[in-house]
Amino acid sequence: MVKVTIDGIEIEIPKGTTVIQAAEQAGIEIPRYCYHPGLSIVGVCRICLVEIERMPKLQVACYTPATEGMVVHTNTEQVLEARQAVMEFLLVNHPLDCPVCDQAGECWLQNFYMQHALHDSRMFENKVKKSKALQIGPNVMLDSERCILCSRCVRFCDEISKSNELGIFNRGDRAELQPYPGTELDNDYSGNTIDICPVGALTDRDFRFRTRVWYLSETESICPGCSTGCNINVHHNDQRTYKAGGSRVSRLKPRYNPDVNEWWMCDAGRYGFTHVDADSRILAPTRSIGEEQEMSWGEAASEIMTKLREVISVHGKESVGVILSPQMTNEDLFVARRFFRDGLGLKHIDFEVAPLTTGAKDDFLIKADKNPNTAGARLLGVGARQGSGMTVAEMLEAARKRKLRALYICHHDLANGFAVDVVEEALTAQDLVVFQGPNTNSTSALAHYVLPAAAFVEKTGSFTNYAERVQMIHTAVTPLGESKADWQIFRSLAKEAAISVPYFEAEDVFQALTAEVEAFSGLPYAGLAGQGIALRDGQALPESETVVA
Amino acid sequence: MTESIGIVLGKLAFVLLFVLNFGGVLTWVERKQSALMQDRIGANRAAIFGFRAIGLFHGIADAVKMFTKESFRPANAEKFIFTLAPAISVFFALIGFAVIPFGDKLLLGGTEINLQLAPLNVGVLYLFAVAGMAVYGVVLGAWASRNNYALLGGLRAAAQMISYEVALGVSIFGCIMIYQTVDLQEIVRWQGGYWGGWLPAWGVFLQPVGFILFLTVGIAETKRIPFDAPEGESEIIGYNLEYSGMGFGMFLLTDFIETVMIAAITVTLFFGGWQVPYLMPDGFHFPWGGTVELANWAVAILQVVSFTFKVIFFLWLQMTIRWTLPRFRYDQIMRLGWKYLLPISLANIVITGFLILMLK
Amino acid sequence: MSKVAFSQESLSEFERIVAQYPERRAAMLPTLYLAEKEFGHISPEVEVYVGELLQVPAIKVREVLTFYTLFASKPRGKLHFQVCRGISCDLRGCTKIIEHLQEKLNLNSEETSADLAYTLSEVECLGACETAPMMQLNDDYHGDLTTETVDLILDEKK
Amino acid sequence: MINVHDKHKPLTFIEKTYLPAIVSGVLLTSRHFFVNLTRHILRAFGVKLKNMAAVTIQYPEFLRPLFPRLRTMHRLTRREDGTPRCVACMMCETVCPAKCIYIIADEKLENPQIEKMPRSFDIDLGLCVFCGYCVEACPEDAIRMDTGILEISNYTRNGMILDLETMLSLEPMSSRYVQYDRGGEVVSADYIDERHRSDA
Repeated sequence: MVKVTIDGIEIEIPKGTTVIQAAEQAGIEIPRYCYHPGLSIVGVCRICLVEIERMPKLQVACYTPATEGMVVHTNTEQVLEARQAVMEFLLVNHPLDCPVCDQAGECWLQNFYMQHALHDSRMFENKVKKSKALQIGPNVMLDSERCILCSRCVRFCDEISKSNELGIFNRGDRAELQPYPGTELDNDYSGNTIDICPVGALTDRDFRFRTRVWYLSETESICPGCSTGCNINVHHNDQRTYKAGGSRVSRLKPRYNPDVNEWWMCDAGRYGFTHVDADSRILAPTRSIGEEQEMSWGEAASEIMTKLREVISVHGKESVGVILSPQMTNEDLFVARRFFRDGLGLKHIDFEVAPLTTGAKDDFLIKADKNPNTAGARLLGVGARQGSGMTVAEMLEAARKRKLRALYICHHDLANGFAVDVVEEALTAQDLVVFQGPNTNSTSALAHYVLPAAAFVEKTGSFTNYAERVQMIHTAVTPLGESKADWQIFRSLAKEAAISVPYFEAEDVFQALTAEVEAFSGLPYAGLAGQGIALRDGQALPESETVVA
Repeated sequence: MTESIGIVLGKLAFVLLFVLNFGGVLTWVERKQSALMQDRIGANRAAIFGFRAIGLFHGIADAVKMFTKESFRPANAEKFIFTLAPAISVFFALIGFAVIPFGDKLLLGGTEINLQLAPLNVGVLYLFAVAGMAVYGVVLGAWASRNNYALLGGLRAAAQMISYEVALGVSIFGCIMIYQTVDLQEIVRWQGGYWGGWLPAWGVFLQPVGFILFLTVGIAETKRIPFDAPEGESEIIGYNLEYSGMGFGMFLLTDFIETVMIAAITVTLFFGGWQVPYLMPDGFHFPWGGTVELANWAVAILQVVSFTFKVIFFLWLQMTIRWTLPRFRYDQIMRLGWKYLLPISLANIVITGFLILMLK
Repeated sequence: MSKVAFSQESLSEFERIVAQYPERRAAMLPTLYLAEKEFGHISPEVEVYVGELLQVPAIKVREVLTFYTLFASKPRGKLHFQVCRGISCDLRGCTKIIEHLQEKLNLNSEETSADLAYTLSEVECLGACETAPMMQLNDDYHGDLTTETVDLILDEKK
Repeated sequence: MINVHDKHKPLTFIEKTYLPAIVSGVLLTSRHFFVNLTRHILRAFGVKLKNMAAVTIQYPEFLRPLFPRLRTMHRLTRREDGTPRCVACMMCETVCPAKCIYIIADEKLENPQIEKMPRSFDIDLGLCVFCGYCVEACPEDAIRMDTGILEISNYTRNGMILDLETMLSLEPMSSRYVQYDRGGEVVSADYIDERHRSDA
């Protein structure tokens, strides 16, 4: 440990810490462009110059290790002058096309200019023209004129994605960021280069011109794209709903969590939110026996329960299969368990559907299991492997033979896990098929009743990731149409069946869950927000336990 | 019964035409006079075949609009009273004219016609009674609307009109003490005399304070600016809030009829009514000695014309005041009525009585 | 992309160079010199090959290559005329020399003849002002040029 | 030090009767009435008078000249090639206190130097407060409020919405605005003379 003094604040830091990190711990922000905590240090942007006593010149805070007794000043006249000079150089050839730049509003060139520079341009020369609006990958647009050559993206491609697509070629004012000729920036994590770009050089093709960033609100959430459970912020547009064709969720951004995804997320997760505002969303409870007809929740609940009770009374409890989904939150699954298993006394409950094609995976963030809550479902014991009932495959087989008469399917498109004709034969042989989920799919097309469930951005709850870390999602936008969170749907069905589900908020469910389920016992609800809580110190589940076909 | 039904109907028609035409024309006068006072032109757009008639058609356009407009009634309104209230209002404003003399006697084919619709020997009391009823239309209309704002307006109207009713009565006691009669025709005839042989013995010279008090109170009774707290159409909203179409039109008309009424009473009590200076029943007898012989019918016509012009002058004066002064605040109205007008009226009676005793 | 490779001789030279540096990638510049000498210019294939030799991604080779202006990334003629246009040479009439060469070689500045015989380029001061006007022909300096001496050199080298 | 004087002096008894004030007020207004009445009558008989009887301008027939800074209906300016100058940066939309501007952006693929343009640009004049902040905020001089159009009315709420094409088609109407030369002299205002003919 070494003691350093930064702007009069004395702090003790481990040896080898750089000045910029030490300042951060002391609560002092030093401006930076090239420095990123997740990347190697290069010290090329020179904006982080600070004055260190007994050193003849200003030093870069990002590359200077803090040493015992060091006294640093980040706010002297000399430092401010140096920052202004650096800003002036950075802006020499910057096109200042902020009005059309998507980065405007979250641009560090703008921010530091407002904070530190505020000078008038002294340049009369024409600005150097470089390529603009260049599509360098499926997700990324490059504007070389705006680039300040901080090389964050280059280092990201070298060090994090290890795919080496980007380089800085030529020198002087002709130096230009380009992908290697003949390649494009198409690695699985390319979207992160947009996040780390401090200026508007790299912008998002998907987000391009949809709205302006200052119209967006931010809600903490968890990526539902795979079992990693990357921490994300949902950026949603509440104020100007007419923008971007009325889509409410504008983009997802990774949220720092040192134990899960650090600063990153994969492109599949980043752009995997389109289903939230898709046309395929189910808007109201629908009866699709004969002619399709929308109904109220009250009608739907009483009709479904009447039919379900009929099936149970004629054919017995063994004749009903419930297929839950690892896309549902712990709360949803717990209420489902309470309703179907404890309340109705059903035996055949499962959630795992092995996909026909194995999901892509790598050894960084992408997991083959594309569900966010497989571990949670398992811990809650709602699977056939944990209970004694039939697996989904067995249920479909039994359904085909009409041993099962009613199926309650949540979220799953069964065609992803089974041959189409198997599913069709099984479902058409049923007396009652209820589908519950946010979007229509080939399974919902065969259901007698379709119930709209809220999408992940529309509800509050918790997911348990592959390493059994419980993390929270929050309601970012109000549920579309009549849709409700899954547990609320189960609650209204339970009310019809006179089964007590005395929960009003997701928090109530979670409290009951921690009281009843051994694995979750003692989890504080308040502690889940932010980084989440690991159930058993981040040990991953053995791969063999997850069903990946 | 000295007059035939025909003659009574004739007089009735004359009085109604007189009053209603004045009421109608006042809507035009109000627009044009205010415009002239404010260096404007005033309403001049309504035209028939491109002929604009300096804006006179606006009154017709108003009438057409009010008759054809939906007469809206709020769902909770007291249906019967709500419909009746404007009629009450306009009715009591109109019947006051029954006792106003607009001329002396006209000899027509041997019949002596009293140019007064109802020769009532308690004319002044009748006027008080009628004026006292006028507030009912306003208050009933406001209450029947079942609208809090309208009701508040109605309450302001009731408070104002009842307060000023007292001062109204007291302010003319002085006149009556001098005239020694409450028959309006007699009052007018009393004013036919001359002081010092040349100054007409009009009430205004005998009772200047009484005249100012009466005019003030009279204007207050019409509920027009500066005493329009009950209506306050521009901002505070009044008793006629829920009225539209002709219901509203009748309230509007009431104000104008009352204006004519006040003008007529003022003329009758203080300006010699139909009297023309130096005009005797047989012609002019000037104080400097000249005489002009006139037939009885000519005298009658001169008297009616004289009365009309005096009324017109007071209409003009009321209009001028209405477009000159801003509105009094409610508390100012009350203070003025109770703390100034009433005591001064009472003092006026005492002083008048004292003077009468002294001069006898 | 045709596979390129160093000759045995160059390869041993490369091994000798790499051995001088603590890190393989530090030998980038000498290796690029070597490659330029061997292949005439550094084509994309050569970039990849050099990257393989130094165990770095080809893009890193390209970054270095484009940073230095004197590496040839395009084919260059057998005779490379680099006429100095520094201030001394300019005063002493390098413009005439350049025009003469352009005429003689039938080339514009910064062009290479189609048969890869000549390349003509104008360069900044080569540091031989005492012999201005001068030029560099491949690795040799020629000073005190006149159109006649240029013709002589040309004849000699043909 | 500030000297505070009580402006509300107590009224004298005569003043409290309001009569002197009422009389002087009535005299003032009556004088206007009679003077104007006389002038009107004289004019009706064709007598030319130096002073007008009324200051009224007969509005639809005669228009008042507008002052150069007056903000009227919005328009969008064009580039030399006729495309909108607007780059859909949404500054006006952001600054608008009435939230009456609705912009949806689009890519301007044919010109990467401009990159962005509005796909739709609507202003709801029913909400607009004519503050002119949009003009102030525009970095491209794309929106201006100099059309001289004041008569903005419609039978429907939707009719109050200005769209991109309409605003691009509007032209500045300089003739309705007073023009000054550098010395501040009025050099052009086509409507000022007509005002003198306006007396009806």
